[in-house]
Parts: sequence; C-alpha cells; structure tokens
Amino acid sequence: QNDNKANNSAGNKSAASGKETTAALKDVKVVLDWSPNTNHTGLYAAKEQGFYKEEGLNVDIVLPGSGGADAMVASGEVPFGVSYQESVTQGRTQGVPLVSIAAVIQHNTSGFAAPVDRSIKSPKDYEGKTYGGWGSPVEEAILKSVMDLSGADVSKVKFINMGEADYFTAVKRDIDFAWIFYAWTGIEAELRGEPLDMQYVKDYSDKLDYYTPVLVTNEKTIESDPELVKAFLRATSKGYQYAIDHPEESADILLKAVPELDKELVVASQKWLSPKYQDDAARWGEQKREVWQNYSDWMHERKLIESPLDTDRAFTNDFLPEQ
Amino acid sequence: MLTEKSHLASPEALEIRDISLTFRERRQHLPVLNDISLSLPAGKFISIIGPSGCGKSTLFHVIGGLLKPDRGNILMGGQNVTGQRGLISYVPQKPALFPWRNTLDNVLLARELTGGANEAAHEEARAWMNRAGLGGFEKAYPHMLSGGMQQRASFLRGLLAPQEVICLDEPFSSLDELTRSDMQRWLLDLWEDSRRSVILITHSVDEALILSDTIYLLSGRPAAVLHRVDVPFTRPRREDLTEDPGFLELKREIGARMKEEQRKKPI
Amino acid sequence: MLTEKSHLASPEALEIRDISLTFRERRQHLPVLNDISLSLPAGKFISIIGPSGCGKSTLFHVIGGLLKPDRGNILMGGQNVTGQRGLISYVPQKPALFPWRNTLDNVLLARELTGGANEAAHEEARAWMNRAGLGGFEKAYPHMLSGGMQQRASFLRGLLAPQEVICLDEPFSSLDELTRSDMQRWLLDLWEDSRRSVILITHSVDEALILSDTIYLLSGRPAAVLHRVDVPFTRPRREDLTEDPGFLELKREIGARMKEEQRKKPI
Amino acid sequence: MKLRQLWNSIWPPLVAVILFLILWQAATSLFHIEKWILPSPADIAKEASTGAAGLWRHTLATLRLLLLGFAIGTAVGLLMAFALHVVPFLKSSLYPLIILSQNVPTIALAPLLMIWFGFGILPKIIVITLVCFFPVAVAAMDGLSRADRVMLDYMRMAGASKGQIFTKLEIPHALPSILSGIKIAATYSVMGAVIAEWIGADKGIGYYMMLQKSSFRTDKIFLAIAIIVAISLAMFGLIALLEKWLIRYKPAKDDK
Amino acid sequence: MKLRQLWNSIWPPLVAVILFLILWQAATSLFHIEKWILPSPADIAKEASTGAAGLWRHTLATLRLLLLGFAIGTAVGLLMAFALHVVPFLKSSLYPLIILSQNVPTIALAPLLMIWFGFGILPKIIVITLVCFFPVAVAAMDGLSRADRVMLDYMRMAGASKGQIFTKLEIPHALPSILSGIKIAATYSVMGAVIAEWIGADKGIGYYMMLQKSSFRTDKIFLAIAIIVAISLAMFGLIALLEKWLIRYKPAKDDK
Ligand SMILES: Nc1ncnc2c1ncn2[C@@H]1O[C@H](COP(=O)(O)OP(=O)(O)OP(=O)(O)O)[C@@H](O)[C@H]1O
Ligand SMILES: Nc1ncnc2c1ncn2[C@@H]1O[C@H](COP(=O)(O)OP(=O)(O)OP(=O)(O)O)[C@@H](O)[C@H]1O
Ligand SMILES: O=C([O-])O
Ligand SMILES: [Mg+2]
Ligand SMILES: [Mg+2]
Repeated sequence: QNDNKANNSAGNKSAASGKETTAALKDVKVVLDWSPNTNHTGLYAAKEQGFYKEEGLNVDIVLPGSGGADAMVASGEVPFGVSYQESVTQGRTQGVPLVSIAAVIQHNTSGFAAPVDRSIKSPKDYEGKTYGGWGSPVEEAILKSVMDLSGADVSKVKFINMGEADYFTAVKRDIDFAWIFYAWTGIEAELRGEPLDMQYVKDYSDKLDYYTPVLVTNEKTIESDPELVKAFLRATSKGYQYAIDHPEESADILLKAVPELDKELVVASQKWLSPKYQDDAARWGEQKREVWQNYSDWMHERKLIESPLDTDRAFTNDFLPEQ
Repeated sequence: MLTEKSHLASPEALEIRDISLTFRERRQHLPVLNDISLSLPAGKFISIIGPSGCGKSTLFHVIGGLLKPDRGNILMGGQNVTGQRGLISYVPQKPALFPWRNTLDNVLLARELTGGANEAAHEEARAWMNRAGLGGFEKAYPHMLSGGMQQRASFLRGLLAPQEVICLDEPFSSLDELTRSDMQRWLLDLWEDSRRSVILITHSVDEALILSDTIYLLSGRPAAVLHRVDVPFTRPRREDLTEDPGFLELKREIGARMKEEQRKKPI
Repeated sequence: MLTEKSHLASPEALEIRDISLTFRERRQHLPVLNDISLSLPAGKFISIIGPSGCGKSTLFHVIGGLLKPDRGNILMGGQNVTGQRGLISYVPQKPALFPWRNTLDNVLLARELTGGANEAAHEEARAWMNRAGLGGFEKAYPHMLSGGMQQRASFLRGLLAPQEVICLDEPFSSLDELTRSDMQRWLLDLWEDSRRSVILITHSVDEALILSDTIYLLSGRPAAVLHRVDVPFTRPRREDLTEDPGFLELKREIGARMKEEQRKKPI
Repeated sequence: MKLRQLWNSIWPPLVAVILFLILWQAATSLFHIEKWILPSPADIAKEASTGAAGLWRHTLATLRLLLLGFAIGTAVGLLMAFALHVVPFLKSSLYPLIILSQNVPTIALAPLLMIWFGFGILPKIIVITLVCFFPVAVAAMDGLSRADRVMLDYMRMAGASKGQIFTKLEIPHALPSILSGIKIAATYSVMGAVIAEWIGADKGIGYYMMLQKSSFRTDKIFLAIAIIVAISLAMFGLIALLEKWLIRYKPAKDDK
Repeated sequence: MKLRQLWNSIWPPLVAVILFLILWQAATSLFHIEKWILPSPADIAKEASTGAAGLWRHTLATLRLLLLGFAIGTAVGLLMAFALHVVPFLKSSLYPLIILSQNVPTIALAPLLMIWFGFGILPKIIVITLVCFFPVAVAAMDGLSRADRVMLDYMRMAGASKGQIFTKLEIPHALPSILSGIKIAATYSVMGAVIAEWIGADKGIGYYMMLQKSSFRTDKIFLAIAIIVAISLAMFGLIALLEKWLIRYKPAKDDK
C-alpha cells in the first residue's frame, strides 16, 4: 500500500524524484513540539518538494498533543522530533536520551513583550509591573538575569500564572507583559495593529541566546541507524533552505498542508522568519558548543538542573550535510 | 333539580353527584364510573360494596381530587369541591407506607401534613399503635412488618388525620377475623365519640352491615349504583348482631342481589 | 427418631419439622416461629390460620428457602430440602407484579423461570385470565389494574408454575365474596384434576373449611401449632356446605379456640 | 395530536436557546467585547457560513471517534457494572481501581498511551472509554443493587436463578438508572473525543480547535464549540428518545 | 463483631490495590520501562519519602480548592435539579443549556474566565463547579421524577402540598440517586481542581504537576497522581459512609 501511495505522489512529481524506482520508501515520523507553525516550514517544504522521497523516506509529520514530543522521541516511538534546548538539557540530566541534531533557528527570537501603552522600554520598567507566565522556575530565573543585568530588582515584579490564556487575552486584564516568540505572537500583534514593545532575551546575555527550537532524535537511533539520521537531515536541510529562499512559496506549502492555519499570519510570520533560520551560521542547523555549555552552566548555577550537563552528548552536528 | 333539593336540605358531609369517568390510554377507552350518585350525611357511616375491579378505588380517587371526573361533581357541606385535595382522611387499599420512615413516623405522616405532629400527636399515635397490636414496632421499618401489620399502620395513619370525612378502602382485608372485629369495634367507638363521617369500601357484607347506616351496592364495571340498603339495626350495635335473624336476612338479600348482577355481567 | 419414622411411612409432599426462627436486627431479637411442625400429604390441601403478624408468611419464606430457620428442617418427598429454592409454586401475600411487564407477561413469569413459556403456556395463560375476569387486560401494565385484579394476576402466575407443591399466602383477601368463591371453586377444580398438594394461608375460616383436608391453627407470635383440625366433609364439597350444621359447628369451634388463644396473648 | 406533543416538547428548549443567543449577542455588543475574546453569535454564524466547508471533514472524524468511543465506553461500563454486581467481592475490591482510573490526568496518561499504542485510533478510543465508562458503571451498579425487595423475594421464592434474577428483575429495574448514566456519558463522550484529539491527531474538531487556538482565532474556536454542543445535544436527545421507548410502562406523570 | 465487619469491608480493596502495585512494579522491571516514562511504585515511594515535604503545601491548596468547589458544585447541582424538577417548564427549556455547559472546553473557557474574574480563586471554583454540578443535577432530576406512584397518589389524596410531596416523598426517594450523583461528582472534583490549577495558579497539585512535567520528573508527577487518587478515594469513601448512614432503612441484602 505504501508503495502505491509513494508511486502516485512520485508520479505527480516525477521531476523532483531522481530515483524513480519502486523500492519501498521507509516510513518515518517526525513529531512537532506544538501545533504547526512557521518554525516547522522546512519540514513541510521538504515533504512537499519530495526531498524526503529522494532520500527514500516517507515522512509523516505528526502533532504531539498534550503529551509533548520529547517522550515520544526519547522512547524511540518516533525517531525525530522538534524540541527546545532547555528541554533537552533538563531531560538529559534526568537520564532522558534525547540528542539535538539541528538548530531550527540560529538565534533566540523570544523575549518579553508588552503593549506599548504599558510603556515598558527596558527591563528596568518591569519593576512594579505584573508578569504573566506559566509559573516555571526557568522563567523566573531568566527574568531575574535580564533584570539583574539592567540593574533592576526582580522582586518588584508580580508573577501571575496565566495558564491557558494567550498574550493578547492576558494583557487585557491584570497582566502587563509576557514571554513570547516574536515570529508568531509578535507578528500577530502587528497584523492586529496592537503594537508591542519587546526585549529579546538574547540581547541581554550571550548565555540566553540558546537554540529554540531544535530538531532532536534519540541515542538509540543515532547508534543503530546513523544513515537514517543523515538522510533525514539532508532532506530537512534542503527544506529549510527552500524556505529561506522562497518565503512566500514555502508559506503556501505550510498552508496547503495545514489549511486550518490563518493565512495572513503564516505569510507574514514566514517573511519575518525565513532570514532567521540560518542567519549568521555557516550552514542551516549548525549548533555551537558554547551555546550549549553557556546555557547549561547558567541553568546549573541557578539550580534549574540538578547536575551539570554532559554538553558533548547533548547535541551533534555530525549528521548535518557538509557545506 | 337535584341541586335545588340539596340546597334546601341540610348539607351533607359528602355528596357525590352523577360522577362518570372513563380511563383513556392511547386508543383504548375503559368506562369505569357510570353516573354514580351517593351521599354521606354528616356523622353517618356508609359502605360501598361492589365486585373487584368495578371502580370503587377509582371513585375514592375522584373524591380525593386525584382524578378529575368526566362529568359530575363532588360536594362537601354543600360546596362544590370537585378536584380539590386534602379534604378527606384517607386509608388507601395498598398500605403505601414510606420505606424510609419507621412505623411511628409513618403513622404520623398524615398528621404532619396538616401541621399537627406535636408531642400530643406522638403520644396518641403510640397509644393507638399499642391498641392495634403494633406496640414495640414503633422503630421498625415497614419491610419488617407483616402484611396485616402494615395495613393496621396505614389505618392508624388515616385515623390520625384530622379531616371530617374519612375514606377507608378495604382497611381490614389482610386481618384475621378477631383482629378485624377488634379494629371494627374500635373504629365504631372512635366514630361514635367524634362523630366524623365515614365512607368504607369493603368486600365483607358482614362488615358493612355491622358498621354502616347505609350500604351502596355497585354494579360491575362501569360501576353504577345498583341498590341502596338502609341498615335498620340500632346503635350501639350488639356483639352478637351477626346471629340476629334480621341481619342474616339482610345479608342473604344483599348476597342475592350481587349474585344476580354478576350473573348478568360475569366478572 | 422422627426421621426414621418418615422413612418408614410413605413420604409426605411437604413436611415441616420443628422449625424455629428469630429475627435479629441489631440488638433486638424477635422470636417468630416456635417449633412448628406440620405435614402436607401428597395430593392433599391444608390451610393455616393464625393471628395477623404471628409468622405465617415467614413460615412460607422458610419453606421456599428464602429464610434459613434457626432450627428444624423442611422435607419434600422425604428429602431434606431446607434452604433450597424453586421447589414450590408460590403466590405471595403482596402481588409483587413487575411494573415493566404487562399483565400477561407477569402471569407467565413463573412459567418462564422454569423454561416453559411456550405458545401453549401463552394460550393457557390467556384462557385463565379470561376465566379470572382479566380478559382484555393482557396488555395492561399492573398500575392500570385494581387491587383485586392484581391479586388475581398474581394468583394465576402461581398456578401456572409447574411445581408439585403450591403455597398460597392469602390469595383472595382483596376479592369480593362472589369473585372469591368463584376463584375457590376454580382452585378446587384444578386441584382435583391435577392432584397437586396445596398449602393455603387464610384469615377466612369459611375458606379454610370449604377448601382443606386439614387446618392448622397457629398461636400468636411466636407462632406455634395450637391445633390441628381435620375437616370431615366429603369431596367434592357441596355449594351449600356453608349452611350445613356440621360446618357451622366446626367454624364456631375454631373461632372459639382462636378467641381463647388471643385472650391469653392480646394481639 | 402527536405532532402537537412533539411541538410542545420542542419549543421550550428552542425558546431558551434563542433567548440565550440574543442575550449573548446583546452582551457582546453592549460591552464591546472583542471578537477574539468572545465572538458574538453573529460572528460565529458568519464564520460558519464562510468557513464551514473545511470543518465538515473534522466533524465527521470526531463523530466517528466519539461514537465508537462512546459505544465502547458504555459497553465497558455496563459489563463492568454487571460483573461487579454479580460478584460482590469484585465490587468491593475493584472500586478503588475504578476511581483511580478517573484520576490519572491526560498529561501523565497521554505519553504513556502514545508510547504503548502509537498514533492510531486506539489511544483515543481508550481516552473516551475512560471518560464514558465511569458514570455508566456507577449508575448501573447503584441501580442494580436497588431492585425492589418484595419482587426480589418473590423471584427467589419462585426459584429464579441468579441469572434470571439479573435479567428479569435487576436489569429492567436498573434501566432508568442506567439510562441516566448513559445520558451523562453521552454528554462527556463529546468532550472526551475533543480531549483525545488534543493528545495527538491530525483531524477532528479537537485538532481544529488546537490549531485555531494557536492562531488566536477565537471565532473559529467557538464555531467548533457550537458544533460540539450540537453533537452533544443530538446524543442526549437520542438517549432521551431511547429512554421513552424503553420505559413505556410508567404512568404518565399526570394521567387523567 | 463491628470490627470484623470493618475489616471485611477493608481487606478486598486493600488486596486489590496491593496486587495492582505489585503487578505494576513487576511490569516496570520486567519490561525495563524507564523511570521518566513510567516510574515504578518503588520509585514513587522513594520520591515520596524524600521529596514529599514540599508537596504538603500544594496538597493543602488543592484540597481547599476542591472541597470548596465540590461543595458549591454539589449545591448548585442540587438546587438546579430541585428548581427544574419543581417547574417542569424550566426543565425542558434549560436542559440544552446545561448540556452546553459541559461542552465548553477549558482552552476556550479559561481565557474568558481569566478576563472576567481575574486570577483569584473564583475562576477555579467556577471550573470545579462546572465539572461537579452536572452529574449531581442529572442524577437528582432522574431520582426525583421517579418517585413511587402509589406513594405519590397517597400523598396527593392526603392533601400534601407540592412542597410536602417534595420534601417528604420525592427527596427521600431520590436520595440514593442523588448520592450516586454526588459520588461521581466527588471523584470528578479532584480532577476538576487539577485542571483548574492548570489554567492558572501558583500553588496546588495541578501546578506542581505542570512544573514537574516540564522538567521530566515523571516520578514526581506520579507522586502527585498518587495524592490525587488518595484524596479521591477519601472523598468517595466519605460519601459512601454518608450513604450508609442516611439510607439505613434498607434491608440488608441477605438478612437472615
Ligand atoms: N424482615 C424482617 N425483619 C424483622 N422482622 C420481621 C421481618 N419480616 C417479618 N418480621 C416480623 O415477623 C413477624 C411475623 O411476620 P409475618 O409476615 O410472618 O406475619 P404473618 O403471620 O404473615 O401476618 P399477616 O397475617 O399480617 O400477614 C411480624 O411481627 C413481623 O414484624
Ligand atoms: N391508572 C389507570 N389506568 C387505566 N385503567 C385503570 C387505572 N386505574 C384503574 N383502572 C381500571 O379501572 C377499573 C377500576 O379499578 P379500581 O381500582 O377502581 O377497582 P376497585 O373497584 O377498587 O377494585 P378492587 O376491589 O379490586 O380494588 C379497573 O378495571 C382498572 O383496570
Ligand atoms: O375483574 C374485572 O372486573 O374485570
Ligand atoms: Mg380497589
Ligand atoms: Mg403474612
């Protein structure tokens, strides 16, 4: 059945497919970190453009639901997934065998945002304001770092757990600022005409310029089938390259794959994000050791992890295609 | 015409006028009461005898306001009270004791409904329970009573209700003859003391003759009044009344009339 | 010893041997059956008469295996069957019809339980319902029947059950005298045809005398056998038996014995 | 006559729902509640008229999931109640585990289910089953154990076997209770399906809602809720009809 | 005698739970299930012995929340059932809205509650109430409407007012049903509280679980679940005791 399906779609796109053989494609699942968004465009592009097929893979992109992707990947249920440097770090110190194999975006695009009417221009202005988050110690530590570096006192910030509420809802009541990804929530704010002030956390310390999101696999897959990881990353890398080169077309690909998404948001977000995938790195997906080291040191210093991270086993560039 | 007449006469405690009723269930019609009229003068005791299933209990339900007749009226003290509830003390055919109440609380229920379940009522209930052979069973739940004991509890519950008119639907059917005659004598005593008005459904011609001033014989379903028998014996009635030749004669006559009717319409 | 004897004699359909039972509810003890022994020879008809609440229905529950006696045994055909169920056809004191079954299905229930509710049983049930004045009520649910009609349905249900021994607990208490004597006559006919063995609880001495070969008089609670009366009248019994002087004499004697007992222990 | 009865049972809820919608509409425009906080019924209707086509696919997927899950959940609940009723020892020993099953939150359960049962329909069915079986089982056990004593005594005296008592007395007697439990389960099954879709799906109303949530499209979320409510009402209505049909023997509340 | 009865009602569930734990322990070591997927009971116990101190605060917070929510939810459910039973028109018209209330998922509801009621205890109580009132209301309405016909007829004939019929007949008759609904609600109230805490709280078991989830401490999550289960069982047990005490009139199932 799989052959049939593969042949059909391959037939439609015979140009893209170099090896037009009936050899069975290998079924591979990738589990996302959240609902599909522009962080994932490269995956959808690689699928749609036939890059995976060229590698002999039949990739199925699945949603994680409330369980999250990490357990799926770590358990070997799914070979690849989307995660965050922070999760990999925390997971590995708990013995969870996740390995990061590519950085989706080179630099951290998250930060603290507030509607302009709160006139929050720098971390100093957080004093006396209310922060809406989800109550994790990491948030608090980051906020503290950022404020310390600006000579502000984090104890003057009121923390509220806003749970399921999103940024736009939260700032309507009680909450002044929240932590967002600009590529999605920030762009939505632009589209809505609700301008916001944003302080990117990476601007305050190199240690906070960690990778978010990253592609992960588990140690077992690396050990037992390194060729699969290589093939997967070769195609994925082409997918992200396509997204870098063709923001509008790749946005369309995402929308076609997930028609329920808001078109305007996806297109605007993609235009903003496409240049940021590779950014200043030599190739897409490249991860630097010091980024992993810095952030895990930072976490360990603040007791956010119980033991230091064995940095070299947490990530690898070995499977990225050669430049 | 009838209305005129009764307005002239002193009002009866209860008057049933030309009551007709048909049960309608989906497409089936079952005529049950057919132009029934009878009257219970204040302070009197009347009985109703009729074949099983003819409509006696249904007539009580109409009197009590539970069912609305298709035609006819119920009058009490000259007032039209058709469909009004709460005007009679009622002893139903099935004891209908509440399983979550102990026997004493069950006996007090009707009194409670009229707001009179005070200490005195409790004492009265206890005394009556003793009298009815239920002493020691005050705290027992209904499922721990025998059939006859349940019936006696239900009877007491009805007696303790304060209303003028008492409607008794086969109150002694599950009692042995001695307990039964004991209850009958007691009912007579109470009735003679308080002069409430009683209407009794019974299958026992003896019982009807011993207790009542008037007996209404009903036909088979749909029930109509077949005969009205005035009981001539003086009160208080003698213990050995049942052996009186007049009694036996009347009993035989009633038996014959019922038999004749039933021969026309086999049950 | 007793066991020996009965093994020698031809086995009785039902023998009750020295049954005693006390209800224990929390700290209260209520002795109800006190060393009761009685026997029902195969093909015979016996009656039990006793004051209300003395323990008659409880005795049936012991016979039927619903209650375990504290002491004593139940034997059927010489076999100890104490605590075994399903050996009797039973007509309970309360009709206990199932509200979700129509009357015909209720009548067929006992037959269903023994796996014999086939077409023939349906026909038989219909015919018997007609005979009992329930024709046309086959599809009616129990709440649409009068008290007496429910009792008749329950009676038919018991009759349709196939077991040898029939236990009837006041089966005619809610019936008018004509319907009652009609049912009695019918019961006698059936019994004479089939020669099943019947044990009947009744409050009517007339009924007991008309129907039975032997009458057991029970004392008040705790029930003990007070007297055993052998009924001498030949069968088939005459319609006018109730006016026979022998009948009246026996009736008076039984009444007197019961009265004497009740005077000792007021209900 | 029949038509009139139907009409009489339809118009009160209809009026209530319409009133509710009018109030909602009025409130949103009166208090200037923004569309992305709480869309008005009109917004939702507009969204429905333009964007409903794509939703049909999701609705069907959810419907399929929930009907299957509801059927299995109800069956499991009934079977469990039957087994536990018939074997009292089972009842007293397994009750804690049944309650336990209601206290494992999805965030702990979801990864386990996915790891053990993959991404297919099975883990979702398990979630719905877990949601549905409980009210059915509790209501059924309660109903079964409350059979009328007098009738029970009759059945025993008449020599009915345990099985006969069960099928001819206890089940018919428990039927109203059971249906009441099934009514609750039917209502929950819809939310159960939505939650099951949150723990991993690529179609269905739950999936759709999740995506809309991430795109901040509150009006579409409410359109999805409207569909969920409609399904729920339909399920409830069907069970109520079934109830009317199964329990015919009851006297009309105010006959004559 | 009494002690023995107590023991007889305690040992079967105890044995079942212990068996369950043993099976679980065996499975985790037999299949080498990793601790961060499914910790073994021993892991959880170890965690409990070392890290339980900090959990006490969270447990108390949740307990407070859920008891309050459960009480309010049950009260609302009962009052609603009473009102709807007494006024049949209300019943037929409001039923759809009641079902609707069970079909608004938290992801849509939470933001609304937050905007309207802020971040205090109120929105959380509302969530638990929404979860609890429904089984109570449905069970109570069903129980109330099924009062015995013969007794009802007696009450009417005896001139009982609607209020008297309600308090003296319908309520006592519906009590077993109501308690069955409350039992279900008690079980749900615990999960309701956990969910309420997910939609925004700074303490409580739900909050704690969320944090542990993000740091892969599955053992701590299961410790939290164990606490939830314990609370649930305690609630259920209390209601069952209350039931025994309230419904004394029933014949013991196999008396004599
Ligand atoms: N389940 C029970 N628990 C406790 N006591 C009971 C129970 N059932 C019956 N009794 C008591 O046992 C005694 C005998 O009851 P039983 O029903 O056998 O009387 P009966 O002779 O059939 O009376 P009746 O002629 O009134 O039907 C009564 O005093 C009753 O209170
Ligand atoms: N709710 C009902 N629906 C339909 N038919 C009914 C209803 N109640 C009673 N009937 C019918 O009405 C007729 C009279 O019943 P009723 O109970 O009044 O009889 P009764 O004279 O009291 O008989 P009994 O002496 O047996 O108690 C019966 O044929 C019965 O089937
Ligand atoms: O019993 C009947 O009168 O039908
Ligand atoms: Mg009657
Ligand atoms: Mg009896």
